[in-house]
Amino acid sequence: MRSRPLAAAACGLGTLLALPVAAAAQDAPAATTDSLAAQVASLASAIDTVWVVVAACFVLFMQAGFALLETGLSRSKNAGAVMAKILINLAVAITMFWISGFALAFGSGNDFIGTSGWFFNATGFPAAAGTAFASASASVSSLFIFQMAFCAISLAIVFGSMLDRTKFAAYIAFGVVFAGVIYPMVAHWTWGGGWLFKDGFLDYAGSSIVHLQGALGALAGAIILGPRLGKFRKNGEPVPIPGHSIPLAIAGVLILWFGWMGFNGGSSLVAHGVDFADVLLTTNFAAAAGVMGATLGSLLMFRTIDVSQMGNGAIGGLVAITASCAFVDYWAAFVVGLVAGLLIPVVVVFVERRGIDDPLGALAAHGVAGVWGTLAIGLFGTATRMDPVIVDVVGLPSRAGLFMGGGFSQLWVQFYGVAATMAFTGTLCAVTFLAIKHTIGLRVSEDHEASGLDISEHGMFGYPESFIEVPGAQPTPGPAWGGDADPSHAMTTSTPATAP
Amino acid sequence: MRSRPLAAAACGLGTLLALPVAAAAQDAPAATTDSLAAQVASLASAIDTVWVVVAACFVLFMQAGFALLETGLSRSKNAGAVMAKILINLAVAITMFWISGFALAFGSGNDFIGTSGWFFNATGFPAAAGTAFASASASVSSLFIFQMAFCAISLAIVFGSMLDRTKFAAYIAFGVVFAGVIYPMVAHWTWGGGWLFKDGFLDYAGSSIVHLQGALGALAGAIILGPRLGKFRKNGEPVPIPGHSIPLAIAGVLILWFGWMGFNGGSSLVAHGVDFADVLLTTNFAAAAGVMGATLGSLLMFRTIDVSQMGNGAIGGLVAITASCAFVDYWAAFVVGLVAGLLIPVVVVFVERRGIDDPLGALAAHGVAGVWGTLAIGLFGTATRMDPVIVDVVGLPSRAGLFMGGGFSQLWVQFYGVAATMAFTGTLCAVTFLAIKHTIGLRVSEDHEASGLDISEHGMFGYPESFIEVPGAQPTPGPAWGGDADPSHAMTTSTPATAP
Amino acid sequence: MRSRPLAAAACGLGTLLALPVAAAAQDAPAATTDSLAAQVASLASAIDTVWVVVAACFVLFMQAGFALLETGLSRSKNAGAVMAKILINLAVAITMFWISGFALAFGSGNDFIGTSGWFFNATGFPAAAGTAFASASASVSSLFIFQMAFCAISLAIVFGSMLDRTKFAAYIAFGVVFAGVIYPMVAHWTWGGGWLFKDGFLDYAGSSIVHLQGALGALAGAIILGPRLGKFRKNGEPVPIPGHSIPLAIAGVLILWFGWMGFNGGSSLVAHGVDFADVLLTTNFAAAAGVMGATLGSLLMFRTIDVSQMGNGAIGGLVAITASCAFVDYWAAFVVGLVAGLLIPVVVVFVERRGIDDPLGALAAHGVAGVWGTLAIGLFGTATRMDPVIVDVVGLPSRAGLFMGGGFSQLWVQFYGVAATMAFTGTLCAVTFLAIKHTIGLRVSEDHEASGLDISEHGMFGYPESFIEVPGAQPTPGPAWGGDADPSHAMTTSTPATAP
Amino acid sequence: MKKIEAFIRHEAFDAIRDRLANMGLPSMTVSEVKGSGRQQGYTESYRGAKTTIFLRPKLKLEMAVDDEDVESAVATILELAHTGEPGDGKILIFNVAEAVRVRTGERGPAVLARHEDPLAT
Amino acid sequence: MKKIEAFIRHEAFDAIRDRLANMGLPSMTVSEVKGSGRQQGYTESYRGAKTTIFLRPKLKLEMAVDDEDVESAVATILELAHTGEPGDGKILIFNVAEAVRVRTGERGPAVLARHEDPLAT
Amino acid sequence: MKKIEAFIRHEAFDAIRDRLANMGLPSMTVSEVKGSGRQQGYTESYRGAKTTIFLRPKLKLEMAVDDEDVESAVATILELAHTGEPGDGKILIFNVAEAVRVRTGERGPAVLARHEDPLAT
Ligand SMILES: Nc1ncnc2c1ncn2[C@@H]1O[C@H](COP(=O)(O)OP(=O)(O)O)[C@@H](O)[C@H]1O
Ligand SMILES: Nc1ncnc2c1ncn2[C@@H]1O[C@H](COP(=O)(O)OP(=O)(O)O)[C@@H](O)[C@H]1O
Ligand SMILES: Nc1ncnc2c1ncn2[C@@H]1O[C@H](COP(=O)(O)OP(=O)(O)O)[C@@H](O)[C@H]1O
Repeated sequence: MRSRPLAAAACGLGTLLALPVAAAAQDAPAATTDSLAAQVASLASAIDTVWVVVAACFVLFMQAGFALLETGLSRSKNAGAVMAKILINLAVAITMFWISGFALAFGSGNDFIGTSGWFFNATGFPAAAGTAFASASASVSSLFIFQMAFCAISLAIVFGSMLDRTKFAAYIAFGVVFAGVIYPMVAHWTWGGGWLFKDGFLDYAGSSIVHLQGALGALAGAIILGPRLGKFRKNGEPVPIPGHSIPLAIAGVLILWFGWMGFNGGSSLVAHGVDFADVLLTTNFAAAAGVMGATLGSLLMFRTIDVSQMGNGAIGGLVAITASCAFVDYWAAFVVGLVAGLLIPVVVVFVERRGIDDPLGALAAHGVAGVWGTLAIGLFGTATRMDPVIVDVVGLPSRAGLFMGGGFSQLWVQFYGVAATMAFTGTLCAVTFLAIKHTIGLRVSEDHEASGLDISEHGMFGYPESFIEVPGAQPTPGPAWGGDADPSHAMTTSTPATAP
Repeated sequence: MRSRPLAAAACGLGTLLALPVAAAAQDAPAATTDSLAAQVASLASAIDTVWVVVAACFVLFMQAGFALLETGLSRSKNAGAVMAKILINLAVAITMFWISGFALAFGSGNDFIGTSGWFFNATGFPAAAGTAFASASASVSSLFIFQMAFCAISLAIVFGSMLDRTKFAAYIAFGVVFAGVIYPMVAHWTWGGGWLFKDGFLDYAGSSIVHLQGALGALAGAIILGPRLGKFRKNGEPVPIPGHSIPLAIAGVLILWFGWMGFNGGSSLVAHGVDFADVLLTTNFAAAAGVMGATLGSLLMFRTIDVSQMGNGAIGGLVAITASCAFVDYWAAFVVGLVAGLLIPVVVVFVERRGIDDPLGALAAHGVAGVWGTLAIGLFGTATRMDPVIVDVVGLPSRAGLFMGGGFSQLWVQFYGVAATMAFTGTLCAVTFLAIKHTIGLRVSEDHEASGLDISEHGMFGYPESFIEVPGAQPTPGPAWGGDADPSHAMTTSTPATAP
Repeated sequence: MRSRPLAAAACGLGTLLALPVAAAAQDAPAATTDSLAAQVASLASAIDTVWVVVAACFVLFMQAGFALLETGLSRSKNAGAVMAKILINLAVAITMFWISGFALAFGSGNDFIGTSGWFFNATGFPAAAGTAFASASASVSSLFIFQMAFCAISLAIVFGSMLDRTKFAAYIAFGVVFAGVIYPMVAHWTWGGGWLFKDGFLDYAGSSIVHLQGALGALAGAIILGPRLGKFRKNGEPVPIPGHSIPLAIAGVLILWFGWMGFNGGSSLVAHGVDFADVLLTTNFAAAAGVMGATLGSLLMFRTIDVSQMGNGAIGGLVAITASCAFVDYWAAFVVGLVAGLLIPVVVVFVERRGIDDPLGALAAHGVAGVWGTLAIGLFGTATRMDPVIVDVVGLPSRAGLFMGGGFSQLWVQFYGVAATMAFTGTLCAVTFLAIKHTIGLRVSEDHEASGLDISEHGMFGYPESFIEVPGAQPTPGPAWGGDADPSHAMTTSTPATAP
Repeated sequence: MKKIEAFIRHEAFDAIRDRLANMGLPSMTVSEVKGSGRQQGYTESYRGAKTTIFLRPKLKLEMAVDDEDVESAVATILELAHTGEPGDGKILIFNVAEAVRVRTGERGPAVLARHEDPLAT
Repeated sequence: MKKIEAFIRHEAFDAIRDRLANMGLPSMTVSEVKGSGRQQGYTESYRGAKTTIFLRPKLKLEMAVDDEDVESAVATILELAHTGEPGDGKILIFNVAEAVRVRTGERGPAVLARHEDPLAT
Repeated sequence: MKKIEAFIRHEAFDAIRDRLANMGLPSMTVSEVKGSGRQQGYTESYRGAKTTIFLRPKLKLEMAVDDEDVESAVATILELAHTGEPGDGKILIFNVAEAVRVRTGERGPAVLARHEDPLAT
């Protein structure tokens, strides 16, 4: 051991893992094709796992994006409460996905629901024990992390339309139901091999499964909560409440954009034997087009280039391409994103006209863009790109989108898939929010809302120095600001006063 | 299907990709060396692709770094406009690199320009179809993403010196030309196998191709725009306009530092058969030395430890090592970074003395550091590290840097490579900006500048609560702040008043 | 060359690396099992390296997390100084780990200290030259980067308790000693194959090696510095000094959470032949439980849901599971995190009652949670998970945690490992800080503290517009805000005035 | 000429400003201040450390008016700022020795006269 | 009725407020201002460009009191705001023509009278 | 003794402060206020929802001066704050009943006297 401390380091750090490949390469008497084949399969699994894990981390990081986006678009008296919400929601989503979510979504069961594998009991997953899955693709643990991060994203979307007025306890209660039951069931229908999967419904990375579901929760929540105090004038005219920090909000959008590379890119779940990187092209083209679409739309509708709408345009483009990124050509991806971007300001205004107060624009960016993106497969999907799933996996005859000469069949499946999701998730979310409203309460009191959630729910402002006295917050100019450059602290020379 | 829902999940999510490797390992009658060799090649490609994709994502994330750095160093009345700029520039860069950039840079053509592969038409790339490239290395899609992210970075650098006074429309117009034409042409000269490549010019990850080009745009723009109102006193003395948030600016620097791991690290374009991670050592040593150099330089020149200069020091060190990270030893990397850091305050002062107003310090951190880093290969490059390119790929005789006993030959190539880039890019950028100035206009009106770009170009401040009334922005202290702990909301106990 | 520009691009960018695998797959006369075995080993190394490098980048990115967390929890008059501290500390840590840290920690030597490999001289590492290490696992460069990032994290933790009052020069002086000597020695004991390693002490990713060491520095520093002016009333009662930005602080926590995926996940140091992703489940479960624990603890102790405590809960859960993530079951991970979260408010109050001023709560989140997490292996470790290290690598008999029926033996080792770390690191840090105090000085003058470190040490505020006049900072409303929509700039229509 | 200084709640301002502008008195200046008074303090808590804060955000409204407009302005403020809860604030009235309009250099009561300025409504 | 305006250092405020509240004079308004005076300016530096700043953060304390309380309030402020260094500030006293309590509509000196209000201490 | 209150544009302040300091009147206090007046409002827009804002950022300059300095100070402000556009602001002048220097406890006009203080220029 003395002479090989680095290897020891590896061991100490890394539970010293059998290293069959390396061993074979060195001291095995002779490499046989069989032993090599086993090693190659192990490496294939490793590379898939690395990609899925990295992608999962990117998706997890999107929580920081949502945190900044939402805090930026809330008022500064509620800025801390948003961060508390993100933390507790992430905690609840992780816990519930472990307890029941993964089992309901990916456990074996029937066409509607999985029924095995509670508490991520891997023995509950026959597939996981199957050699094909275990040796050929990413490890089940990595898949769990990836799916867990998706579930947490869907939950994070919900509360974007509920900022500035929701009770802390409601986040927990809703999160338990949504992440533990609602989201996984719909995920099972498609990604868990359920009825939509068998019908050939396509949603590559979750335009409808992740984003539309989140937006439906947001819609139900925003309606049941009602608008923020002062959001509408007596005549119903909306009052601008523009949040407190566009820089933080758009930094959030850029983090989301980055995270989406894992969101869409990682949804291949494999890294070898397929050009998994290609979906990042469609993803970026749609995001770029979304920004352009929202810029143009904002200019036409509002006669101003609304920065928050530009950010929503990026998100809208990304949401829209999420379902279709693997199924459409580059130009179509650009169109999908552009339309999503153009829709953003239209939907934002429409929603506000209906008296619904959605501070984030989640209904436009995640809801309508999610629907549009899911349907877009039925319009722009190409047979070349769809066949590997529709034909080879599901076993249906080849199809293409309407505009690609494929008729209405795929569009119809996409349509009723979306409709079923809207009916199911919308109803359950509304019921859940109503139940919360009539038990622990959904909305803070008017006093608390006026005071801000930070001080009323958390005892302290998110920007304390703005609102309360903080000892020493105001720099008291003593000689340090003036001319007494103290020669004794060489490294910390204060600026000499120049006053004559 | 019933019994294997997880596998189904993989399918549903992932377009169910043929999985040749795994299949071979399980049920193939017998693995032959030929089938294994094919699988190994496929895995080699996969691992290269994973690394390039991850690196590309890191580089894409650098946009968030620039966004925060630039917004932090602009005044708060313009903070939202900076974010709008980042979004639209990223959208334009992605779109133009797709339309023409990749073709001009990497399409086949002549020594000066590529002429095939518009709209990323992969059949336009003979090389992509070649077996060596396709099977041995990262997928062409992943290379596109990586290069696209580089192009977007170069464009982002341009506007750092143009903050606080540039028209929104000008970002679009310049972006179209720069990302669609200027940047890719210079990239072609070296990375596209053009004339500089054949001369043995070395720029590993783009000190001159990415950073210097961006800085040349910044220089042209800053000169043609002129300084911000109030930047210089009548006697020419500069007035400090220190931006509005050092925390955001330095958070941006740290994001850039992180992203640079992908920038330099991913520029290997392969992950197997080579110690691609080694460039991350030189990269980090130079960044660390850059911070130290700028700290020292700032202390010596300004008698104060200017935080923004420290951040610029990190960037300067990173920019300088970008060209040379694969060609110099660790100690030399440290020297390269240290010199870059020391240069920062000198150049910042020099630029300001010339009456050029560069709020970000882009001319120092990306321009001069980029030149220095490119030349440094000619000083510190070692034959051991350069031979794999100079000898094995380009086919020239072995060389080394001046201080490594190699004479002036490499330094000379580096010099005229930089000079050509400066002449070409500087001229074209200046022409483009002048054209914009005399058509749609480059600079906002004085009124708009005084009002701030946020309200004048975007109708709303980036920090609305700071400048306008936002309904409910001021927390109105009702009983929620006082003693009425409402016992009904258990989770949301407000803090009890202690007033007697 | 003409017809293959893309390949050329790869070359130009990437030092054109021998590509043995690909070559073999194409034009080798016939693939032999031997050549294939070599290729497979090379791929195995590549995939491990990719994972370790990506994980190292994530860990490096945690610096941005600490930067935001610390600046958010300091007062705005010191916000810029925090960023300067992060930059200089990162620079010092990288430099010192290169000079001496890696050699002391991982060089060959004795049970207490490594003595070879100064300046990362790879020939100083026999192990690195050994075929097993070199061919089977990640490249030594990638391991260096990973370990370097760890060292920088440990140093970053130190100053969290020293915010708002420490001299800039002290960061450098302490950093040199800590990153260059103290941290690596303790790392050597376990990860470098030293005496603790041989005793079977387990610390997977550094609960005690990284976090506890940092916290011990923080403790020594906070005691020797004394509390901030105004932190305690004359009667010893603490005064709340809640920092200036909870949004930035919690954004920092979310970045740390993300980075921890690399911190714990990458500590496998291999990606193939082992389910390295599994530790991310325990890691996330503990983090989620940490948030819940701190939320509950804060509610019980303070009757308010303190957002900063929730963030500390996440960190505490992550710190605690860092040692044990590979050795405990999922439920146990949840318990470990929950307890860590519950401990946070208790420890925070305890520390404050002792008159110690720890603005960040580092003593709770990194110190106590680090101790708890390290001991938890002795309570919850399972033989199945521990055997691969304890039995296969260290060569000791199988063991399990106390609650898993394994008796006290592992708990005892964990205990004296922690105790030794506390004694050694605590003492050396205290000596170092005392030495600094009595030479260059540790704390700024009262005047400087009252003025804020930004203006006194850096000549400029971190939020300049808040405290000093910045030319043009106040938007001066001219016609741009009013009715003069200038029809000439189509893209930049200002909002038309509606005043009648 | 008199100057009215009113310390009021934020919520009251919009209505006051509108009504006064309609009365031809759009000219005024407001600033953010913190007030202490009969209104109860509130408690903040950070990591268990508690502090009672007596200062609360208020608006200070300053308007110089001609003598004849004082009572109507005060009545308007009184009406619209009144909630009946502690914290409603106070109105102080001062004599103005002289008033000057910077734009024109005019002096005296004319400077403060009511004006039906369409722009200002 | 008089109004006291005091321009003081931030550090002095807490003690002044406490003492005055104990004297039955808790009602006051403070605002953040920047002052120029005999106190020396300071120099900021950004990338080598230097500027001397003459304005320094101060607190402005405004309190309207009954005539009989003026001297004791001024004495309190004088005692507690005094450091002897330049920058201690100034106190100005004005006549108040009228005072109104918004909550009740009361007018005159009663509005400003000392009160032993437990809530306000 | 008089107190001058001037509501002016931000841009005007630096020149005014310099000139007054040169005249031996460096002592003053400024604060950020929002003003409503004859100057036109502006429209903000967020996601299509529009609001017209009547308040605009202004500086409030307060300086207590000895009677003999009032006119020269007012003239200086008038000259340098004047642009001729609406929004130039107003100057109000009040009688000061008493003035106290906190540093010394001095009272009366001496406290406000002009002084050629080198430090303050
Ligand atoms: N005497 C005073 N001097 C200055 N400001 C005062 C005075 N009295 C009240 N205020 C201001 O009015 C606000 C409300 O006063 P408060 O005493 O709560 O109202 P009320 O008179 O109805 O009890 C205070 O916060 C303070 O800003
Ligand atoms: N004549 C004045 N008018 C208005 N404010 C003043 C006046 N004199 C002093 N101040 C305020 O008091 C603060 C301290 O004044 P300074 O002149 O430094 O004190 P001193 O009178 O002790 O020399 C100034 O920053 C300013 O805010
Ligand atoms: N009567 C007043 N009382 C208080 N502040 C006033 C008054 N008149 C003007 N102001 C202040 O002066 C600023 C400019 O006033 P404005 O009416 O636009 O100028 P003008 O008198 O030249 O028309 C206003 O924004 C406000 O802050």
